Amino acid sequence: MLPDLRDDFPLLARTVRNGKPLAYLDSGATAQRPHAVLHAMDEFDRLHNGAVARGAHLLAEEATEAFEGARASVARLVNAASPDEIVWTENATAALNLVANGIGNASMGQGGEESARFRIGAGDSIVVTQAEHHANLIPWQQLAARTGATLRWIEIGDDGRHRLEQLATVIDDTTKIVAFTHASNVTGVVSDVAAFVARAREVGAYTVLDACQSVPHLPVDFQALGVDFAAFSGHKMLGPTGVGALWGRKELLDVLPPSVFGGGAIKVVTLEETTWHPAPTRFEAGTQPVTQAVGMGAAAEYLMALGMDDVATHERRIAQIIREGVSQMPGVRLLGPIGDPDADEVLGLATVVVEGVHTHDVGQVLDDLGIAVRVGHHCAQPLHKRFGVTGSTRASAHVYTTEEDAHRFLEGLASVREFFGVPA
Amino acid sequence: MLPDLRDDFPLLARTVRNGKPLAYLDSGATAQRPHAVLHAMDEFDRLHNGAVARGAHLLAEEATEAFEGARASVARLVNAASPDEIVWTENATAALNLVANGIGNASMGQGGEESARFRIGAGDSIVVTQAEHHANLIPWQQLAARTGATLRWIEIGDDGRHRLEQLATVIDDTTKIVAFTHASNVTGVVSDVAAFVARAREVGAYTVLDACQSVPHLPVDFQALGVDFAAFSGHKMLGPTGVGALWGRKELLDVLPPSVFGGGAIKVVTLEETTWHPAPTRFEAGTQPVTQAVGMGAAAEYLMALGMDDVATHERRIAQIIREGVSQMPGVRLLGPIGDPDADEVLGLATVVVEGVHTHDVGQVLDDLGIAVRVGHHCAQPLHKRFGVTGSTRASAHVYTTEEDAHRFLEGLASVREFFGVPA
Amino acid sequence: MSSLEQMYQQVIMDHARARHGAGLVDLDLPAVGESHQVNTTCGDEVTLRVGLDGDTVASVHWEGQGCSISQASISALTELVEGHSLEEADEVYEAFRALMGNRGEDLGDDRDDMLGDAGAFVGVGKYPARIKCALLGWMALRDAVAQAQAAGGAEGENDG
Amino acid sequence: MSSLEQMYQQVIMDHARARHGAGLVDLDLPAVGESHQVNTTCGDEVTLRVGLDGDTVASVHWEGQGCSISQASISALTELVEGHSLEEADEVYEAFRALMGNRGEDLGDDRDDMLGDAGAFVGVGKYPARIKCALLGWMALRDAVAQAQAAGGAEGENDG
Ligand SMILES: Cc1ncc(COP(=O)(O)O)c(C=O)c1O
Ligand SMILES: Cc1ncc(COP(=O)(O)O)c(C=O)c1O
Repeated sequence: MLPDLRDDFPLLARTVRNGKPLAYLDSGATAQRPHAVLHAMDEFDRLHNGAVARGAHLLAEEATEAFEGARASVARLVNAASPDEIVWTENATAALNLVANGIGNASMGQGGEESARFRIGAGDSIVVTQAEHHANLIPWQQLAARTGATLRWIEIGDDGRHRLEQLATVIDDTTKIVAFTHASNVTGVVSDVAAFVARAREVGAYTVLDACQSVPHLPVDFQALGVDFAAFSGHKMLGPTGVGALWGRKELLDVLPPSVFGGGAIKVVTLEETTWHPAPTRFEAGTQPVTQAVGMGAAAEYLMALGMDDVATHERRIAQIIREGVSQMPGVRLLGPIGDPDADEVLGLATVVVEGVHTHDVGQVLDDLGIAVRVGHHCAQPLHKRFGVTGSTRASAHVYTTEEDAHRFLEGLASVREFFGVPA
Repeated sequence: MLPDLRDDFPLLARTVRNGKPLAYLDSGATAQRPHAVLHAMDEFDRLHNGAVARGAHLLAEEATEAFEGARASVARLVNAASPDEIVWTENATAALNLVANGIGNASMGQGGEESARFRIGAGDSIVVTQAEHHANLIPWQQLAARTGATLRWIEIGDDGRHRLEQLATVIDDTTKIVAFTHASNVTGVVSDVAAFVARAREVGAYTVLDACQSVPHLPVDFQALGVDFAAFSGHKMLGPTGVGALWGRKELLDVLPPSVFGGGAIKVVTLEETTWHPAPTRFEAGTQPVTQAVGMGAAAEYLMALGMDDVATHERRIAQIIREGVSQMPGVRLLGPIGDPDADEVLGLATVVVEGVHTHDVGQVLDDLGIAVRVGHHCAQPLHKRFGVTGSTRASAHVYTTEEDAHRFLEGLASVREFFGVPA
Repeated sequence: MSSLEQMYQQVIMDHARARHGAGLVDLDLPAVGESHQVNTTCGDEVTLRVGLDGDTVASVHWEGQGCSISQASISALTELVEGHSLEEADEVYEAFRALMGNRGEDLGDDRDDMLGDAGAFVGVGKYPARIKCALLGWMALRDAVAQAQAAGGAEGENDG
Repeated sequence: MSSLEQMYQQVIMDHARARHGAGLVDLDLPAVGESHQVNTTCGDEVTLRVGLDGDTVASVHWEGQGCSISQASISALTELVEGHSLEEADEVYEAFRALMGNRGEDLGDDRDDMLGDAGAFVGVGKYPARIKCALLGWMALRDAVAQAQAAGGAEGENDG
């Protein structure tokens, strides 16, 4: 059980719209940051800021130590085999692009024989799912277009779950990459990673996991999951914006060609050619988001101190309240599993469509009550199309979300149709 | 004239190595941040953090306003025609890669006819200079390798200046891109941008300016300079790590294909295809470094309040002290112009080679005296090769650098050869 | 009246339901133009067809889906510009934009009268994220007029 | 003694000048290996050639350029391992690594004696950025030994 953590999060103390207390239910988009994270970054900037791995002076040493210490913290949170398996990126989107563009470059011959294992082309296929966030869809679309490979997808059933029976047919011997989300940012459904990995291994495809919504909310062990690459963001796991991470098996990262080039990533540079470092350095060209990495490290430590099992239990309880509440509300449709006994499988969020009221209008009424939710397609247009809607309203929780927040959301939502005079 | 600004920068108050006051002369690598910048970021995180351009709630509105306001501040600093000409990136390296990878994608047909103006291939040439930082060299090397174009370069004279007479021959009708630095991070020499631009225009080549070292230190007006694209970083201009910017002419940015794909950058997504937004949105996939953009905006405001003319004058004075001092020191070689009367042309830095003492050892002795400098090749290996050295020691100034810092550096440097027992 | 009530005034709710001009029809007019606009944050869209008769906006029809603000705004603009000159339509557009930028205050001059029902959108100006919704139809109108002028270009020039 | 003086002890300064083993020579030994290592932050490099005679490090020669710490360290290691068994060389390497990780303190056990002149590098442990300099030669040695063993593999296996 988590204690009430609101006091750890300065932003939650503020009021909105004529002094109303804030019920922040937009953590799925971006989370708030605890004092511990803000303090770690501020302290770094005030005392230890220097060029990482590049100076001979004390500040450079201290900055390097903080930066690499943060990498070790994040590695521990996701059980990487070593900190070197963690590559800092701008965000999860950049991490996923790093893999897709690296494979694209390998397919053009970059990295030579060493990187040949990543080559794909005409006749090959890349498999995604209908539930993907655009960040784990468009890079693969583009890679397919660039290499001549075919993009295929696993469909989503009415309950929001992957149609796992399609794994056996959609993934076949032509499949080189299977990219799928660990947990949907719309339905909250947690994927059956083992089923994906087992099938991908049968055909020798690499697996790329979008772990944006899992790492902040569930115990995650990438080694145990058995995937090859995984991406996640600082700002969703109580860390800052401006930083994310790619995890990958070291032996794969070491031979994946880079796609962003600059200082620090290369061993020797002449005007004619260049040789790369091993990972993670080969991917960390230019001045890294150092302060932000320190913040993400502090967030990892904060979450580990809470215990990810307790985090998951807490958010599951919030999810139950919200999901049960909305499923009993007339004129409100919940996207994803309804009244599921096996609530383990769903994140602490609920995404709904209110009959007769546009999601913008829903969000506006809730906002006026001090309840912050997300409206729109949540960067998952194919999934919305699958459900036959253009947009929806999402309430999503985090460690600081209280039962009161959940109840305020339910009350607010119940008032929406009346406000717009939609007949019951 | 700038007042003494040290009190604005909390880090400068700390002591190093047994209580010695800090002389921070590594600003060319990364600068320190004023209270104004730290405060802007902290306030954002504590009060206004929300998903930019994606929520219907008050926090999302406030965050969007802060984020776009920062864009306008940065646009003003460099005189962009509109804030839409500023694209946020992770750092300057990412900004330069954005242009190179976009041109690479256009060359493969992405963006169709609209982007055809950027296509390059066999028979075409890309021109850089021997003074480039790896960040403005390797992306072009890779683009050349990818497209079959040829990479050429303008050489550097003994005085560290570009051999401008080569512009007429090295840049010719085959040249599609001319990428060059505005100011060298090694010699401090400010390039003759007008000469480059005039020649590039004659042959119809695009110009890409590495403005990393100019924007933080000199008045810069991209429209007046007449270049097509320019890149710079937050952390060198008193802003945070984790953010940089690409400036480009709007009509070019609007048709340059993106190379990082994800949420927010696209108009319509189906599982089959995607249409892009105009700039800057098309390049800003995924959650942006929002807090860091706010910090970079605050840094731009801080610099504008000081006045960039005064900033340049201040740093020129520091440069004069250091450069004159080292040029009179026995056994010390200054890379770049020596005792130049026209000091306008040189940044506030001095890069030296101490005869008989390795740069690591130089840096260590200075560090022990509380003087922080940069040692190594400063990510400019070709230029070091040009000067026949593998490394050098750089002291670089910023708005907070005092004459005392400069004198401490000179005294420290003078003691180095003695410490290592190198005969005078 | 709360800010929320100011935004969703009865006039707006009525327009959102009435949807004047809704339904695309074939237009038998010298210059016809059509525009499709999407608000990408929410997926709202409108297809708007305009028919010009010389300098007069002879007909406006549209099809679309979106929030009450966007739908009501298209409905209100249809009423406002149909039968009026292009110049008047431009003036109304400028006034409407000014209202959106006025952070929830009336303009306080004769433009308020010019706006008619569209003046009821004053409350939207307090919510920056919603201004795009209110402007969606106007973007479509201006683009469609440009298309119509291009299509009817030959005659237009002769007239001039 | 300041930290700086602790780092640049006279022994180190002497080794930096003396450079034992400097200069590559052709080796007429059953198993010869060579390794080139670069410290990429500064461009320092070393090419080190090792000759094995059975389990004995019969000869170490090198060419390189770098800071006083890296040069002195290669010189010291040459003296330490030449004529000793591979097993002893490994032990010395492990002790040296332990010393580097000890933040400026002696190890306080019999490994200090084993390190001989290399014990003078104790002060480097206080400067994380310089540990790489001190280890550059050791990396080259270990790689060169591996190469030599691979090259002389056939005999090696028969001997075993
Ligand atoms: C001239 C120059 N160009 C490019 C860069 C790269 O900037 P960043 O590391 O912020 O991407 C630097 C800084 O290291 C620089 O000095
Ligand atoms: C499932 C999922 N994948 C990817 C992303 C993209 O993350 P970011 O915007 O931090 O790059 C998000 C967040 O928006 C997400 O929810």
